[in-house]
Amino acid sequence: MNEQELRATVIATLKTIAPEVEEGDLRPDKPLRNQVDLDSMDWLNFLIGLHEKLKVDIPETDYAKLVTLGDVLAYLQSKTK
Amino acid sequence: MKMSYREAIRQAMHEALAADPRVFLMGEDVGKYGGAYACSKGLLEVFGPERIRDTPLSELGFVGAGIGAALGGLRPIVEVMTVNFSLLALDQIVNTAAALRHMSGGQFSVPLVIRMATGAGRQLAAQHSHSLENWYAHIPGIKVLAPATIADARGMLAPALADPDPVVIFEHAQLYNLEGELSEDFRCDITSAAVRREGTAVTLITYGGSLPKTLAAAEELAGAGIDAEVIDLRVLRPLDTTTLFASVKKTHRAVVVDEGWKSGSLAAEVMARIAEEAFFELDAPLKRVCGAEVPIPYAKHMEAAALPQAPKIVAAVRELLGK
Amino acid sequence: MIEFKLPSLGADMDQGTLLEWKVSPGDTVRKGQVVAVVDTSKAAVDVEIWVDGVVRELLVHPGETVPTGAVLATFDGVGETLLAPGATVRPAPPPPVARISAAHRISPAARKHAEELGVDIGHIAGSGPDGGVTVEDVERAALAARAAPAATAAEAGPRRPVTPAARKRARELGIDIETVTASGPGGAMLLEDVERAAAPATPAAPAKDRQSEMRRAIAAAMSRSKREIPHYYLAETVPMKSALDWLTTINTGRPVTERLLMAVVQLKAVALALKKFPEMNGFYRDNTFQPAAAAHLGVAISLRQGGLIAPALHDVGEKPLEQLMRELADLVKRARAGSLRSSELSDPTITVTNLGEQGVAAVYGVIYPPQVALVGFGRIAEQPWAEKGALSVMPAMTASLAADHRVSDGHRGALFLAELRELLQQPEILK
Amino acid sequence: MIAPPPSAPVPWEQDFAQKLLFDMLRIRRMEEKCAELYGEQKIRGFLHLYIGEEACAVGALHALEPDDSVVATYREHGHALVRGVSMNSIMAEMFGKVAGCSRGRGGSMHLFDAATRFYGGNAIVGGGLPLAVGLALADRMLSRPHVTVCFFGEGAMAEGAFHESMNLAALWQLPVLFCCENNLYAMGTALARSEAQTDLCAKAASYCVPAMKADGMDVVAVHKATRLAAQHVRDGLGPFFLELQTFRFRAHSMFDPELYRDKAEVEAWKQRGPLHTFSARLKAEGKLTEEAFLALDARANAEVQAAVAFAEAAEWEPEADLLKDVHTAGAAS
Repeated sequence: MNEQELRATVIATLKTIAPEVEEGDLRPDKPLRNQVDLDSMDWLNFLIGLHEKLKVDIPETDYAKLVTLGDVLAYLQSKTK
Repeated sequence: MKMSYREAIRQAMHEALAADPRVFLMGEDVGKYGGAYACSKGLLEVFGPERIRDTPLSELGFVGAGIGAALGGLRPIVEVMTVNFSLLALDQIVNTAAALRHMSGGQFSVPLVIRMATGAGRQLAAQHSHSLENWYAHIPGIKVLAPATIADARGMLAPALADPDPVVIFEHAQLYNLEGELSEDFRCDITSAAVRREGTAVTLITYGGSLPKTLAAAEELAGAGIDAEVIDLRVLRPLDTTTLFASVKKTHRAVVVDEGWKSGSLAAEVMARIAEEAFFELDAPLKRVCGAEVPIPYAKHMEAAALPQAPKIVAAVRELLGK
Repeated sequence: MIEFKLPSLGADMDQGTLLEWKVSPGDTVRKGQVVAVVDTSKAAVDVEIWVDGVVRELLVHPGETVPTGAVLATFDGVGETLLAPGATVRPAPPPPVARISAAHRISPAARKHAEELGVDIGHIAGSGPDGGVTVEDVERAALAARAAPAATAAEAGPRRPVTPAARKRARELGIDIETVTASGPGGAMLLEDVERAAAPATPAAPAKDRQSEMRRAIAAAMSRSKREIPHYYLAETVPMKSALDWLTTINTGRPVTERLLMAVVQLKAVALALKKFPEMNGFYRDNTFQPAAAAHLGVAISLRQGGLIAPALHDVGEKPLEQLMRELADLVKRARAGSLRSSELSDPTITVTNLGEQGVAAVYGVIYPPQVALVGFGRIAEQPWAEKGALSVMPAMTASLAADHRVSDGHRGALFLAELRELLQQPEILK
Repeated sequence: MIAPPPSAPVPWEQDFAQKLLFDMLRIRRMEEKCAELYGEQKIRGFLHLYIGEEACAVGALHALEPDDSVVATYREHGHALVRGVSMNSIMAEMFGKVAGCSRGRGGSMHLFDAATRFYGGNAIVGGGLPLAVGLALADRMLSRPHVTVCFFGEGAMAEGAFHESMNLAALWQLPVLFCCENNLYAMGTALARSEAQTDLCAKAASYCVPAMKADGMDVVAVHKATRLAAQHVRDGLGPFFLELQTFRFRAHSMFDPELYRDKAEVEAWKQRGPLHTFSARLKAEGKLTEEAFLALDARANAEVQAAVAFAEAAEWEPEADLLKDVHTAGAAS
């Protein structure tokens, strides 16, 4: 899966949780949870969405690595090679 | 004990005739024929033709005679087949029965009970379908009752006969076939209205034949989350305004259901009383659902369109609440 | 074959009891012949048959009561041609309603809809293909009818339509009618409008959409709570290291779909604590406290477009964490989709709010009447921790309690929070 | 009391005689069909049938002019039919259809037809009598040579309306033909149990109104008597009282178990039925063959079938017309 498709999938999954999100507004380098109002339930549902779409497992210990959108994309890129 | 409204009336008369020799029943076809609505079936065989008297078709005549007999110390029950025929006897009721006590300076009393069927619903067309309880409820000097349940049909006659002044009892023709349980304690007063269903959002006020339709409307409204209180007037003169005002204080809204024609109807009187004495409790205009102002037509769907029906009551309440 | 039905023998007759058959199967009968005797509410009546024929089968037996129109017996026509055409089986008459004259055709759906809305179909112009009246026509007529009073009210000139009850209440509460927004039908100002205006500083939202309706409901509840419930507030700092570690070990090895959130651990702890402190769990009505039999926790859920709702998670103290997690996830989804059951809104016996995730240290909430307590959880964050003279870094959280002083006192409140703190440090009990 | 003219032999040609017979057959078949339709709940409300009394309406109404006025009671199907109201519109009215002679609003007891000056049925016993007096008063004041005939049962004679109407008509010498169809039973009460004076002609005499009694089961007798009475009234000699002694073969109405008269009495009168006595006499006098009778009967039955089909197919009145005609259109309501 190339980078373009990965990014589109992540954004689509995020929009199922927070429909009001506009792709253009998302800055890849700022913490995601500051830009989008996601409580712990939303965050868990976001991970579940990625797991179902990309068939990738994200252990809880890795949560700390996934702060910005860029982190998430890089992490998933490595996991889906 | 399960019985019909008609059977309850019959038992009440049987008990009255047995209890007091002064009591006798008079009217068209009450004896041999057993009553136009079969309410006096079998009484002739038990009490004989002297006390179960068939009359010719002379309503003015035998109602006047009933008044005279009451004056003479008897306790007559006069059956005028329907309110439609009572129009021929209205003069005797208004100008003699109702007025005599006052007119004579308190010397005479007329302990007379007049029973008559009323209302529409059986396609009997204009001349046989009137609801004129309001004409009688207008007359000072008489009491007017409207038994709408089996218990009231059974319980109201005794206090009516005991009353020293004339009492007119209206039995809606559609209620005769009503079936139901009669509890032991059917003894009742003839002064108060009854709350047939508790509620908080609106007070539905009705009487006689319209009670079943009003209760059905209340059930339908409950389904839509509107909790309606239903009041059965029971006594059309004098009106039990205490019960009415208490309910309006609680719900702040009132809809009156009355089969009679709207202009000058009993509904108009109930609304006037509420407006006069519970005005500041009102959170919405008073509303009523009455018969269309037309001679009742024969065709089934036209008659139904002319009469109050449950859907019309529900619609009136919804409009009142803006829901 | 001819069906012989119980005829209506009078205006007042709905049913009849068969007393006696005058014929038996195989007999031939002539038009006008009495074939049965039926008892009505009045007397026994002879019943004639209106066709020549032969008795085939008697379906109803003496003593049975049947409604008018019920088939009593079947006959065979004798030489069908002898009978005048159309005299045999009579087609059922079409229901009267369906045969309105061509000029006034109306669809059954429209007729039913009209009856529901109490609209007189006679006065509706049909826009349907054949000039018939459609459901839309009825809708339009209903709206026009409903709007009509508004028009007249408006035309009533400057005098605002205020109901007597509203005017009286405004006098009692010292409210100036001019400042009150009317919400009643036809623009009338109602009792509730005045009462809402009386509530401190929460202007009623004029818009009628769901959002403002929820805002008005929250405003009314919160105002009433502040007006009627004497709140007292307590807070306690809870070390969360053991709970966090326990949760991480539980979640490792579990697929993401089965992982547990700290929220359910906290909810379970509250539910178990309530078992020892029943005066925090119940309703205050008609000046008396009614303790609740079970712990139905109202979970405060924020909605994306704003607003807050606290539907109930039932019997939290009796369920394993996995079940609570599934139920919580479903509750949040439905809350945000607006498809909660009415019981879920009315059942909570206490409310728990978890604003901590949005980065708030502590939260002191307003109790939801008629409940009598509210527990708040702040953010879990690392902070310096001194214990037995030694300094360390401890992930900790502030747990707070708002309670109704009519029902419980600060002393009992403090013991409740202490119990909560102990439970949160032994997560295995919360399993 | 004036003696009625002798009835035998039938003094008219075959055509007129068969016309009278045919009209009686039309009434009989129509009323039989109504009883059946009531059982099927096509006709509702109250229904009072004229079976057995056909000779009265046929005999009497054939003695009147088209511009005369007719007032009847709730047992008026036969009168309306003979007077010229179509069987289609009568049947449609009983079905409650808008094509009925009263737009479906009246039903069985309220048939009206302005064209034939048929001022209708009336459900109130005696209710039509004062009306007839008024119609006659108008004819008299506008000097129109018309007669107003009002039909009523002997039960009406217990109502004040009868006595007040007789007195007014006699006092003002009004052109009213009081036609009493005495069927011996007022609803459930036999005559003897409702009237002190059972000689109805004597009652009429007490108002100085000439009276005559005729056999209501014999169409010839009724027709002859009515011709005499109508001439008297038309000549301005004041009102006339005609008592037609008859018998209704069926119950008072569809809901009357007839406890008050026994089956034997009914059967006895049936032997004197107007239809078969008159057809027997016509056959005996060579003015009718069996085939001709069957043909007349078949025509009558066909007319009934057509009327039922017409009524079934006719439309219902639209609910929107509920309030129409409460007042005259255009007048300030």
